[in-house]
Amino acid sequence: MAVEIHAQAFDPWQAMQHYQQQHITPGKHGACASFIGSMRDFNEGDDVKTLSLEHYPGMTEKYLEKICDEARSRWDIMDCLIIHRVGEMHPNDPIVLTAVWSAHRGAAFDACRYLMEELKSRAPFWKKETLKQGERWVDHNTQE
Amino acid sequence: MAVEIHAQAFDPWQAMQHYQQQHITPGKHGACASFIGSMRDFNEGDDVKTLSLEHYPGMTEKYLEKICDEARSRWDIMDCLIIHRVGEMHPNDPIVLTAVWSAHRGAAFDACRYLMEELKSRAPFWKKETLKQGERWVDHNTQE
Amino acid sequence: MTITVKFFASLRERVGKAEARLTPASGMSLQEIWQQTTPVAMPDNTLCAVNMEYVDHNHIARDGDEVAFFPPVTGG
Amino acid sequence: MTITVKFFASLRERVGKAEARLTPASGMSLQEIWQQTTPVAMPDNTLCAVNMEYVDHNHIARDGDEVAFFPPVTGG
Repeated sequence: MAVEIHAQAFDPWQAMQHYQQQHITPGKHGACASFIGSMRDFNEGDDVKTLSLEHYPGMTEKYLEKICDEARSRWDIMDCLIIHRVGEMHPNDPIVLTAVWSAHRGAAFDACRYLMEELKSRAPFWKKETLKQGERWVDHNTQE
Repeated sequence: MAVEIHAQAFDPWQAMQHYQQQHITPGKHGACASFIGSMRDFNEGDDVKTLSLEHYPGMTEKYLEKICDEARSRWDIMDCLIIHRVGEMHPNDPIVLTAVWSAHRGAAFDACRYLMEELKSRAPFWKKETLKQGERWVDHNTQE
Repeated sequence: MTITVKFFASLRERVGKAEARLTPASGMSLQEIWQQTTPVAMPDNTLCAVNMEYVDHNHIARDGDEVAFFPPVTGG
Repeated sequence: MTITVKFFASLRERVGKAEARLTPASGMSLQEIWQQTTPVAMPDNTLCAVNMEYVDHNHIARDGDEVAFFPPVTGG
């Protein structure tokens, strides 16, 4: 299980591949479900130029670990990985990766989605968008 | 939308990354949900040495495309990719990849899972396992 | 008329052939086609396709059709 | 006793500081801590944490606690 906060751009596919090679026993898992959230260049009808992501160092990691632990206690999964960007990013940059490995697919799908939903509702991150007209804090998350 | 049958080992992470670079307009998608099914070295309590996957050329592709079309008509998604291995494979080899890109995460999660469930119930593929004791056809799919 | 018949996976092994060709005088149900092609009994869970679309065992095949018989699918 | 107070994101900008330190004589509710720290009214949707665990506004902070105020989270 790993939780990582990255201040620089990351490659979610490479991160998953590396994590699997290093942490998942070959031949034991049958399923890996993952989700990658990326920065869109539009939100609420406006063009977005850059996105700045703030977090609460310490509490953010603590909640991401808590969410992973909850997923592991609710489903029969082997391992999970969460990576989240912070700092300034640009359209198309990956923001978040959640990945879950398990023997069977149902648990991987359920747990992966759980990680994302809980992350979005409980992990202390805040987005500020830069539009043509200036900056604005995102005050609520987009629809699921 | 793409459906690919591979007779050789494939790298699902690289495939997703390449597909996204080539087919998904940068900055428009906020979500990519994916599932990778891999070969386990055990099934029904037995050690499995190799797995041979047969398909029905023509019908398999037709049904995978049908399933993608159904997903696109049921959810607001931008694109999807299905890759499935055939031929002889070894433990830990990726067997299947389903990936869905969309603006919002709910559609990506739902459609990705739909692709996998429909693929498993309708796409003409058949698995034969080689055990220590000999070969056997897999006669039903594992639990979800 | 000509009908092509294909068998896949465990059914191919059980029937002992991958493909057969029938030239019946008129349309035949898939049940009849199976019986004309092999002395082996059709397993209950056999799936059928005509021209790469799932159909049931009573479907009538026509000239030029490709008929396929196979066991429950196990991909993914 | 000493209580550290942190503000994040739009609340940090609104309050005009990232951190404050209080030395009250005894435990204080988070409501009182906010009022002691800034003249700005606490927005209704403000979230509170003590020692990096979510708590409600009536929670009493103790010596050494780290109290944090922030707006609804928008990660992912």
